[in-house]
Amino acid sequence: MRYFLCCITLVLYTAQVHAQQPTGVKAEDTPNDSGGNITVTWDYPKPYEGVEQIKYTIVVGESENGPFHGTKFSAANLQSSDPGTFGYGEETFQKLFARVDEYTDPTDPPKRIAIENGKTYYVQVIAHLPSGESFPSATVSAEAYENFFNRTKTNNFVIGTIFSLIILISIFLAQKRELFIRRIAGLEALDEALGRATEMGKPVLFAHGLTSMGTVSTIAAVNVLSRVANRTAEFNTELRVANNDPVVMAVSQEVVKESYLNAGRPDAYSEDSVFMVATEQFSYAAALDGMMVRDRPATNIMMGYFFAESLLLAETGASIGAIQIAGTDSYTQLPFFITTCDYTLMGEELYAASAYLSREPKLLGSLKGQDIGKAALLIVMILGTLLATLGIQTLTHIFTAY
Amino acid sequence: MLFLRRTLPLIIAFAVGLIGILVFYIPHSGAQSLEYELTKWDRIVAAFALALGIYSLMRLHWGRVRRQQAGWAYSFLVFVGFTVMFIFAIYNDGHGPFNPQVADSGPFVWMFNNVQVPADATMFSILAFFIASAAYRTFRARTPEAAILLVSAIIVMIGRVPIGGLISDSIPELSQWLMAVPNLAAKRGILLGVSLGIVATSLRIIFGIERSYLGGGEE
Amino acid sequence: MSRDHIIFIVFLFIFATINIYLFGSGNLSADWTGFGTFIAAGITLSLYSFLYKDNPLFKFAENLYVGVAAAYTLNQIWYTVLLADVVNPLSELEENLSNLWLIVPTLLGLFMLTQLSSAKFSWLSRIAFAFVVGLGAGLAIPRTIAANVLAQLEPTMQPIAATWVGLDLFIILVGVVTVLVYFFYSVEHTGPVGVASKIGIWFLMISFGASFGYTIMARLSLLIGRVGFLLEDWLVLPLPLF
Amino acid sequence: MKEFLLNIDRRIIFIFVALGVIIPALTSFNLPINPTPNVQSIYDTIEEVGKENGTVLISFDYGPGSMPEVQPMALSVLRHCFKRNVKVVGMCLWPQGVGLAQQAFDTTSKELDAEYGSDYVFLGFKTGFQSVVVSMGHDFHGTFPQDLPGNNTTELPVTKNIKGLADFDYVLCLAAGNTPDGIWIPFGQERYKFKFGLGCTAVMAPDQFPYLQSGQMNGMMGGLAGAAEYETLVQASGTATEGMRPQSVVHLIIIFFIILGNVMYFLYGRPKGGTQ
Repeated sequence: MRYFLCCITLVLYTAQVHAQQPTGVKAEDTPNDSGGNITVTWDYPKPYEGVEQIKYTIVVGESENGPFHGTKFSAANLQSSDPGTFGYGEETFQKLFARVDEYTDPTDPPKRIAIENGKTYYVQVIAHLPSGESFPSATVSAEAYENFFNRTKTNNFVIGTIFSLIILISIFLAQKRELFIRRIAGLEALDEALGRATEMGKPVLFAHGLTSMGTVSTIAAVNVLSRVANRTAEFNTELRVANNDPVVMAVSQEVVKESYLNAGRPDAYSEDSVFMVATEQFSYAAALDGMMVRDRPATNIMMGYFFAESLLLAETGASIGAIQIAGTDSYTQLPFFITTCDYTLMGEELYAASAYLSREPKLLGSLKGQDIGKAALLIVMILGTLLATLGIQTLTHIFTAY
Repeated sequence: MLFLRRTLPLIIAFAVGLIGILVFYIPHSGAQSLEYELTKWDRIVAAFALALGIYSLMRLHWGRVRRQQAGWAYSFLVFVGFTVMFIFAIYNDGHGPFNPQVADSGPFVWMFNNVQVPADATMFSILAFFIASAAYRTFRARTPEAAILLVSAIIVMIGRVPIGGLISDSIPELSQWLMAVPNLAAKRGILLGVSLGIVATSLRIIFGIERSYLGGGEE
Repeated sequence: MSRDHIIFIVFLFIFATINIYLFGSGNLSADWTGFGTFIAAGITLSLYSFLYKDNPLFKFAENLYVGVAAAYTLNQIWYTVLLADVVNPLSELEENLSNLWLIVPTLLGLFMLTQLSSAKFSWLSRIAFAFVVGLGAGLAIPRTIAANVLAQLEPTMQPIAATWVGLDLFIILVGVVTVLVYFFYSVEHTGPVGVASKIGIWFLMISFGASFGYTIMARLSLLIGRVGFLLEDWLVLPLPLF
Repeated sequence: MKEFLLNIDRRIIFIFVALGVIIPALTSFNLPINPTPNVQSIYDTIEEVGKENGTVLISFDYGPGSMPEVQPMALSVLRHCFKRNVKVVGMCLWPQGVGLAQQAFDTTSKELDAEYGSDYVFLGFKTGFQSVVVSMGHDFHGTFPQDLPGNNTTELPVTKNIKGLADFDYVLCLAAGNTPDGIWIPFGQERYKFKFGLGCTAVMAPDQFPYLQSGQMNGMMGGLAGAAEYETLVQASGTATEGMRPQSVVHLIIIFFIILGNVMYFLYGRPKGGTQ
């Protein structure tokens, strides 16, 4: 009888040991990094009371039989907390993982030794119960090495590549044939405003933004200017172009001159109609305001990238009763233009107008390519939300930044 | 010569651009060191670029002084400000230009605190007045769209300051909702569009389709 | 003498009187600190004279500031970048020969400065610009996709439920989609597309309204900051008075 | 009357604004300031970092042009950090930020006896925006070999154990431009996933909401109101809290003008010139 009891205790004890010992332990190189790091994974123990109180430590040794040294890692986490590495499978809720990049050699003083690439390390996971007992797992081995591709960025890579191809192909196609761009309401408003200046026999004022010639906004503004100059040449209306950057002024002079030539009225162009106002922000605004009050242009056109001076310009323009058309990709200034101008080209519309007017393949193709990109995003978002609402998160997971 | 002037820059832009993209996906330490080294170079070149900006500003004003254009005296003032500050910068509160900067005392800091700070801080505050005047004279609900804009602006303006909460608890809540739902949606839409635009422009630069940054036209 | 001249002289007179009082009464100390406050107040008021009209006093302060600010930036470039990262490491070559690599970016930087030189050398600047712009473009592409596209898509594609939170998510989805439709140039804005783009405009307008309100708030805050300086630091008023 | 209202000189309106700011600044009436969740979460994060004795990186990316809005945030955050023994590393992506950051460090360190080197370090300015952030991620000591006064960062107690951006417990950007959404998030947070908070001008604030919802940013203080909320949380009333009185009054004045202007617009139609 005593023998029997003893046996039962023994069996129970081993069962207990098995229950507490970390199982399913695996160690392997941490993926998606430059090496020097090992990921250890093991099973989340079968649920019982106090399971959350188990603490784990990981020990590392250079030979299978030890000695093993302690490591420092932040708390063991469920794999589901790192879907970029472990995915979204059911099993990620039943596995724990920790990453180890160094161990402590218990010399005096203790030395921290980094995990080296290409060297085999032996790893044990030790479970510590609240009672103070510890249960080491079986020993497993792993080697850290450098990775050549970050798999968590796969979606980024694929999307980037596809979108790049779309843009490049669209630009290529734009050189071969005409691509359709919808009419841009702002340009019609522009024509109307120019027409009104002609009726009233008053000048048209075109004010550039503050950025230099290299920026997209200024290039777009110059393209719009060329259209404006074409019209004013045709209608025989006086055009004045205000600048604050000498390079932009030189380019604008060329553009206006060419437009007047094309319209067959080179005589009507005078160099002085494209002029420098001031270089400093507020001086520019103040001088232009003064000019507006004196000359009372019938139409004000403000194109390009504006800063805080937008308000000073547009306010004065509105107070002299001019028709105002603005276009800017400076989103902080847009509200001021919208409330003070008769028509405003908002953000990308300025680029679109520029592409529409210049017919330059690189601009048109790029615009078209971006349109395709936007359409794709639209479809993904609608479909993704629909699926997510039905409980299928796949699409959402594909389009997540890890 | 044409190779050096035109082709070489395009090759360089293509090469570093492609490296810049690829190292993002390659965790190998070789690629990462390359990224570190290139960004280190870029930081130093960027310092020269900033200096170039200052140089060209000074050159512009110098041209006005030399040609005695209208208002050249103001351009001269730019030089006065620059020279005084520059001398203090070299003086470095007695330590000279080859020791670390003294950032908490000396004439340079005095100039910053008493000339640059009040001037810069005042400049944009002037707009407060013009906004009030524009509010009265020109911020008009010319279209239904502009009306929505103004209403949303008014709600946000009351809701974001303590007085909104005094009038009614629901005003700050409504203003917070406007910011965190419809405003967020529109800003995200804009952001997505702009991001695609940034990617497209960057690609055009890397593939040599966009060359305006090189200046001097197409040659 | 025009009205503007009289106003100008009266303004100067008042400003001088106040300062004489402030220094005399010891409210402003007769040292560099007090003198600094006096200068700062002078500059602040000169700039505010723009409210009356654009005038030489305003232009004086504005242009002086432009020069000072340029030299300030130059100072920062020299001490923390050029001196610390280029000159010092290159002068310590014996200790660390790998610093020799720094010659490459330094040369690139010097190339950049040729942009404003004669046409003979200015092409060198193109190499430097190609490096900076090319690298910037390359670094930007994957990171923009990650941080501004993917990271923005994922929170948009969330399950919609019949709760307030779910409703908000739905509104956000509608907003994002319709705003994108508004900035879509390959289809005419008629029919359903027209309706969607119209809704998109409403969203844009609410958001522009929010920006508008916040911008007004910002400008007013700056004014409050300056008025605080004038009242407390310059006039040394014990605030609040009442 | 109609003519008078339509042709009112803008300088009369200017006087209204000036009085709207000056009178409330001279008087004292209390307005309740209720911290919004976005500001609260920055406060909470710094509290948490304080419990772990952690390190915060603060990037001062603003200039004097937005000082009245952002400087109070810098002061309150630094006070909060020094009170909770949070170590602070300061840096600037904008050159003009150096002088203002220095001022903020000087003021708060004197108040709370924070010691340079062991409680805080100021690195100064580096050119290159995104390149600074990318290289800081790889090698902090390589990017900033020395702090502003010229000490080696490998030797200063605050910075000696920081290898890269990932070692900061919190990154807080105080900004007046596009450095948070244009630089810190895509070039830093995207990769190292550090907690990121923002204090910014009111102009920028509405643009940040997409990042708040996506979790790329864990908190935001927007404009003077945001600064006042933080001052309330750290229980140190400062210029921002004081500023809320004039701010409230002028907002009402501006709203009144907008409504009056629009009423007249609908009554009398658009101006046909003549006003100035």
